[in-house]
Amino acid sequence: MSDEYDNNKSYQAQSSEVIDGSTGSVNPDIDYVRPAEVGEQDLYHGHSFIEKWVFCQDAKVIGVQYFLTAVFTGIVGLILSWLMRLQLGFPGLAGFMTAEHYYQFVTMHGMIMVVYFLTALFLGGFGNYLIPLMVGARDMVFPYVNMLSFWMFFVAVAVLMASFFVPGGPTGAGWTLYPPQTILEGTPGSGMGILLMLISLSLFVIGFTMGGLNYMITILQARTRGMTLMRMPLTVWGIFTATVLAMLAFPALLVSAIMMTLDKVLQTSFFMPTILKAGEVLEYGGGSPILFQHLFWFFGHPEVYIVALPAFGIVSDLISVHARKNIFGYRMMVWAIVGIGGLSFFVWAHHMYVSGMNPWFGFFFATTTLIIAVPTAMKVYNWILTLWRGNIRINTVMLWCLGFIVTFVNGGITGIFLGNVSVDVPLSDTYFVIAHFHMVMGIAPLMVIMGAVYHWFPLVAGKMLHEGLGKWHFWITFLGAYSIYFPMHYLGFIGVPRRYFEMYDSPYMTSAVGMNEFISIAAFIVGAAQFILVFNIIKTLKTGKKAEQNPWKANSLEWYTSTVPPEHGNFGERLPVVHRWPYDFSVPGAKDDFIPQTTAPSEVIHTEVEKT
Amino acid sequence: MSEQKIDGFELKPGFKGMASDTGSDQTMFKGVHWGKAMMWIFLLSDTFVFSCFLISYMKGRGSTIVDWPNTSEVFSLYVGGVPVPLLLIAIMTFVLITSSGTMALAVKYGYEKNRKMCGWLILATAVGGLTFVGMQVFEWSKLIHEGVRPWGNPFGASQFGSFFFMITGFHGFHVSIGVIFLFIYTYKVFAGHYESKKRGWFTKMKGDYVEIEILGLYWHFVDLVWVFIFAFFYLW
Amino acid sequence: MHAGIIFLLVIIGSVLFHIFTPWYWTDIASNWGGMDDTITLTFWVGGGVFVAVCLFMIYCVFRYQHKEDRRAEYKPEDKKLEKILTWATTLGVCALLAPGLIIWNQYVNVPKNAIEVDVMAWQWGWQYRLPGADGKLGTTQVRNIADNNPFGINPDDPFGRDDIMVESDVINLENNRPVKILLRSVDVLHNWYVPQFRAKMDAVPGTVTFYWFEPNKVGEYEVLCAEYCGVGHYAMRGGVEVQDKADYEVWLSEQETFEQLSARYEKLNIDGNKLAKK
Amino acid sequence: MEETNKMNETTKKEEQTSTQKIGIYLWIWLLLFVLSFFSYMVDWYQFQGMLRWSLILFFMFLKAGLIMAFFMHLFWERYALVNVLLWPMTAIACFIFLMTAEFKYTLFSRFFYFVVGGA
Repeated sequence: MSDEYDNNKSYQAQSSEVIDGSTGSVNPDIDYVRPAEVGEQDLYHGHSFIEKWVFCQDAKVIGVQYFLTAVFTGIVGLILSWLMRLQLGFPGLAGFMTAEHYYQFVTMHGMIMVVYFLTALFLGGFGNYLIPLMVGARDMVFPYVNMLSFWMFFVAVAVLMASFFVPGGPTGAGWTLYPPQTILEGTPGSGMGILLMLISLSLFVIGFTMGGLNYMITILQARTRGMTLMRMPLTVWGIFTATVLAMLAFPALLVSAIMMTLDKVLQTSFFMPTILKAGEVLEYGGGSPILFQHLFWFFGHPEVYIVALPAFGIVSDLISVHARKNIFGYRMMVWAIVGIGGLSFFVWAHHMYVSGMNPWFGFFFATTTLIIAVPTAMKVYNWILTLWRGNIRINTVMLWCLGFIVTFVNGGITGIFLGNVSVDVPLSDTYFVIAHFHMVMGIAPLMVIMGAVYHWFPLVAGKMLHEGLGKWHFWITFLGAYSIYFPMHYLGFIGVPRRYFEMYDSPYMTSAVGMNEFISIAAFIVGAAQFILVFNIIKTLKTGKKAEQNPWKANSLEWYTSTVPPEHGNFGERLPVVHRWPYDFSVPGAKDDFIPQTTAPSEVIHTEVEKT
Repeated sequence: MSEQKIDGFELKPGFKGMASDTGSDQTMFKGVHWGKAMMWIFLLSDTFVFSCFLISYMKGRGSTIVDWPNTSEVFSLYVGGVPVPLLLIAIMTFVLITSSGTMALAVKYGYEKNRKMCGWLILATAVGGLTFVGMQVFEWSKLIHEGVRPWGNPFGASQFGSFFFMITGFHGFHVSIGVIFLFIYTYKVFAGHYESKKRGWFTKMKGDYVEIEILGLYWHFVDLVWVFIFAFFYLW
Repeated sequence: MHAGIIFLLVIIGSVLFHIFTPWYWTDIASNWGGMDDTITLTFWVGGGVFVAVCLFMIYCVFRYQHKEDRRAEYKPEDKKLEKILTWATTLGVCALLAPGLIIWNQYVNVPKNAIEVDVMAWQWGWQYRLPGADGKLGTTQVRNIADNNPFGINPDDPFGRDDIMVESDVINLENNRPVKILLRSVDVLHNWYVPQFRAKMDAVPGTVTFYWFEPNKVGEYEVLCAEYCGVGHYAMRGGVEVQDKADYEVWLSEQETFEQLSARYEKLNIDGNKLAKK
Repeated sequence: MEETNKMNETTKKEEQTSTQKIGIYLWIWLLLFVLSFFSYMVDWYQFQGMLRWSLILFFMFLKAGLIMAFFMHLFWERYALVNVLLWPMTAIACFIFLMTAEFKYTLFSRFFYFVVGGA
């Protein structure tokens, strides 16, 4: 096996191109970086325990707070999914499981996982922790607002959890909350439950807006010297674009929540047509249920990418670092992220092909939806081309990344089925849909989250997670999750409709029984396997190996802080100055196989490819 | 908050400048204060909120088979026994534009560090805003008196009341928040907080006259939304 | 090394599962074979891409495992390769999109000779109505619904008098004759779905939606509700019986028209204003 | 030396962007009053149909444009900011366009199926 590649010398390490706006000329000093435009940030350091750990203005602490709260809701969501699978695999085994409860669990599981777990975890958790570190800022630009953002989220979670304990229980309307059934009797939790859900969502949107403004302005206006947009790690690009999407998509959710609250409380008829219920004509008339669906999916589709784009970004970084190779086609990756984000506002009604909307929309939305497949496919190609001719460390982090590629490609391709209007007709509202979105926006982002946890844990806690446990965790999760969702597509082909509490009295569905039992058992195992990580973290914190400053030999700024874990203010006396992109791995001629972003071109001049 | 420094680089105007701004390091919006950038992005998000309201209104009004009330009659006032269409709304519009103008001047004087003028103009803006809210209260009570409710009204489609109260209510809420902040900033300006670099109550950050411009952006946005509501809800 | 092997087994397992799966489509009983064909096409193209991408990944895992003395290649961009991949993907996507759109065009354009079947959904059941001799359905209003007028047909609508009211949750259809399913709901969203027909559409209260198909296999089928509609969703079943022309005609002649139904209720002297459903 | 000159120029430019001559504000202010008066007159004279719609929209966009460009200083801001603010409006435009088609379709089906002799 030859280890020598014919490195094309015409490619240069992406070092400092000097930006001089006035003339555009190249500054003779190759290490030159423009002077600071913005003064030092005024930071408020907490003085008491409460100011340091509870109402803290340090983005890193806020990030951890977001992370832990989101994980808590995630565990609730996980338990709910166990209960659902218990009913589906072994109907009647759990005596307390009525149809009401089942639908409540379905709804809460969906809403928790999409909004309160994944969105909060990626943007609130990883966003807060990584953005300032990766762009070389001392903190978020508005630390106080950032702190409020977390506590708003915390209250939103509290309100959501409170709905489990009100009379009637939480709402059981399905996470899409389609009216009219959402607020009519006949749906569990149509009283207090749905109100609390709507209030909680509104609070979440308000809280997120506060955080989102921080993430956006920090990335746009508070980067360190030399950190151009095209030198940001893809993690930051992913989180940034997702934040933009969230800032523009959550308004639609807020508006639909407000309108539905009014329909519920004041008997307005925004979404409510004339309705005959229990022999009575209700006090509604003239409204349009489809309007809600449009508003909801105008939010809901970007929401999918709010979850997916940070995952895309993070996984790119992880793959690049652990394959010891620059990310292939960085520019393409950035444009793909931005393009996917932009397009996601023009595809929303592909969730509504069979909703009874104007039938001609099908043509428009099928076309726009399939256009998105192109940048998405490009990202996949670039990930595997990054692996190609790399120097791949097969460690836990890389395993999660590989798992992500498999599940994401699988889920992405089933997305082409569902986006292609007439193919969607037989498959919509069946288990195929469930399999698709769990694969693509459940398991795939989860793989990235896990990879990211193993990757950045040494930075956050200063200790290395146990590799062996990590590998067990990965294999059980990956194989288990794959065997849950891969066969589930076939239930969809049979035509088994989703959201069925019980289904086996249909003659052609009997063959599904065995598969459902199998899926349920796999789900129990996969869920339980997640506690390996919890055990690993506890064990590591107690007895784990201490991490070095930069254990993975990565280039991006978060590993070059003054201390590990980083203190408030991140970088000590002087902010780092950036000279290159974060992917200078295995540059020919360089001493090490990585060149940190802070390394000036003159320090690696002997590589000969360093010319400005 | 950060202090702005002259960056020493004259960047090209126009689209070339845009490309160079976007490609440069540190900041994308050159010379734009963090707070101001934040307010712009927030307003963009808020624009989506109001757009969603207005789009829903369009869809709701367009697809009801019951006739929509004639707004020019519903919102008319009787002056000497003669109905004048949309009189109150016209006055409200003028009040809001007036306050928008005083706000624009306040921002100008703020940048010139003219504390007195700035303070008085903000106060005038606040009073204008308060007048607007007061007139809106009058308008609401008049309509409620005439039997218009969120769930129905005597003039036509029940969605009329729903959308009216929701959209003007949400706008009025924005105006009220703005008025509260206008009063706070009146105090801050007159008390000379921006000269003495006094730290804020909550954020513990030093203030600057740029905050007046940020507040101004918000206030003009409120006016801007009203332009659309006036056109789509009252005139359409 | 073992990581690559396990991934390889997963991919091989997926392909084998697809080949040998006992879980697959129910036999199609309508004209929408085109949908199945498009799915099959998408399956082969998509599945091929999936397998190719994964195999390439596995190859990289085997071939480029970490070695201390080795350097990865340094090649940030390959414009030509990226261009080729972009265009190839675009072409592939177009090839998948085109049949989808063609079939959708058929789906939304109902043939002229289709017979209309009015399906009314409520929590939790189905009711059917067919046009009478005039071939037209009468207009309806939810407010008109009463025991003697289960569909809420407008009493002053001349087209409504001869509408045929099916007093059952099973509807009979004539084999090889296109039907236009008109869907209406009196309360929440529902969806009239027969897996064997492939087609479906939501019933939306406050408006009427439609789709069409042509049953082509005699037999009895189960109707499922495919849009979540409250706690009774899973139990909201109905039936379809596809019959040959002769049998269908016999069945049709046994049904009652709206006029006959009204007359029957008048005879029974039941208060016609009382509302029908509980 | 050159550097300092450039600095001075920039300073001047920066100041220009933040404070304008008072005249421009007063003119815009006046224009807003006049335009509002015109759009009120559209209702006063009870113009109907396309004329009404186009007049309303024309005055609305003119007013909105003036407020954004001058009162909110967008006219003097760099294109980087202006672009970031205006491009997302295409999503709204698309939403409006599609919802127009949607409400027409709903209205048509309602008349067709629910109103005797409708559509």
